[in-house]
Amino acid sequence: MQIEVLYFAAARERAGTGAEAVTLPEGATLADLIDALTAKHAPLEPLWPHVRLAVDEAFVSDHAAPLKDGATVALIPPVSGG
Amino acid sequence: MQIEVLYFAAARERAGTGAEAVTLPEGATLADLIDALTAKHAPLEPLWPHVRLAVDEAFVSDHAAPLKDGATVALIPPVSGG
Amino acid sequence: MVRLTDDPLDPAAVEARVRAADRGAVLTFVGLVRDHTGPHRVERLEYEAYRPMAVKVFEGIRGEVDARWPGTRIAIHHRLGRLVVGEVAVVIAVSAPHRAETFDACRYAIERMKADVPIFKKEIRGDGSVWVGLGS
Amino acid sequence: MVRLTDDPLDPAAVEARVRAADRGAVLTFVGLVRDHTGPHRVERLEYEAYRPMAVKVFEGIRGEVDARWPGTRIAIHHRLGRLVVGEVAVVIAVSAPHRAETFDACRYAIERMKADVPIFKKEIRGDGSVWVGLGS
Repeated sequence: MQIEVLYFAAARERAGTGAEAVTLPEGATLADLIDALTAKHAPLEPLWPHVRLAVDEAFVSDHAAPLKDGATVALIPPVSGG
Repeated sequence: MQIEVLYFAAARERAGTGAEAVTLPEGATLADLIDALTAKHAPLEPLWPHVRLAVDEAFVSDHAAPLKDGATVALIPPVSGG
Repeated sequence: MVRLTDDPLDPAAVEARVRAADRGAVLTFVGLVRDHTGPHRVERLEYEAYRPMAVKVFEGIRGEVDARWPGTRIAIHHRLGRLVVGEVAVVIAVSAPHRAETFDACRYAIERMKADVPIFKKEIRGDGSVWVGLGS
Repeated sequence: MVRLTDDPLDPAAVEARVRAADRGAVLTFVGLVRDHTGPHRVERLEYEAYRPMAVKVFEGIRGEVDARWPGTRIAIHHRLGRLVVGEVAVVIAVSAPHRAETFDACRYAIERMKADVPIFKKEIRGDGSVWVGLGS
């Protein structure tokens, strides 16, 4: 299945891109996606403790949640509106 | 001695004036002034429980305080700035 | 930074008085003439004040705010005279390096004003008029 | 009543969106670019956002405010892009019949924004640049 990944702020700088498509096996979870992205972009590694994930524009904290084909997953570093 | 009395809001309407000079014997207190003003303007009577007094632009709650010649005493009905 | 005026108030102008490069937060309270008080329709308000004492008490409040929340700056402008529905009666603007103090200081200033500043408000209602706080 | 924009913000225009004849109080919070953060001199800020999600989260906050403080009205405008010292980053205006709800609701909206709205701030300092909240 295919996942659209969005990177913001420090995550964007470390991934070197703002968005990319990632192909994962059926049944893959957010944790699997994190592994795949780390393999692809090593500089992301130290950032994970500070990053929240949003699936289709809503925060998801359970990394064991299975992903759906076509989902958009955003890496959300610490927010600081205002 | 002579006291300048200022009336505001409901007190002004009940006294029928915004300001007047009142002559009191030496040693008169705020309580004496209240008696003199009530004698002069009967409609003030029901207002006293709602009125605070200011002497020379500062609230004074002790009605036994003696007045000084030339003092300005203001009748301050309930305030409602804002 | 304290002003009593018979002219219309401009919240932006009051806010501008407390802005500065070292301040990250400005909180501006605007009190407006409401079209009702409880069940009563309000047509307009008439404000009067014991002007010199009102300024003195407002300045005292500014001093209290300075002492309790160092680094804040506060401006208070109050309108007097006849106001119709929707007009601005008071603007209180507070700036500070951070937001928490602006909330605490602004709230404090309003509560102190409501308690002690000799400003008086008459509501002209559809069914008569009352001095607010007195009910008659 | 929620807006993300690359253009300068006007607090008065945001405030105007929540005024109404039945409201006696409007509280407007303005967040400005400060010239320092702790010991660091700040030259400018760069804001970016996950725009559709930021709007969605802001709208969620509006819904929470409506539910918790019925009768309030809230408008939130946030600037994005490059801002220099003194410019307005965010305006949150809340109106209500009475003042207490404006303070509680405005404070709540700011705290919720700081926690969950996907807006990111890079400080360009005299001695380098940092993503706020991350320190690098």
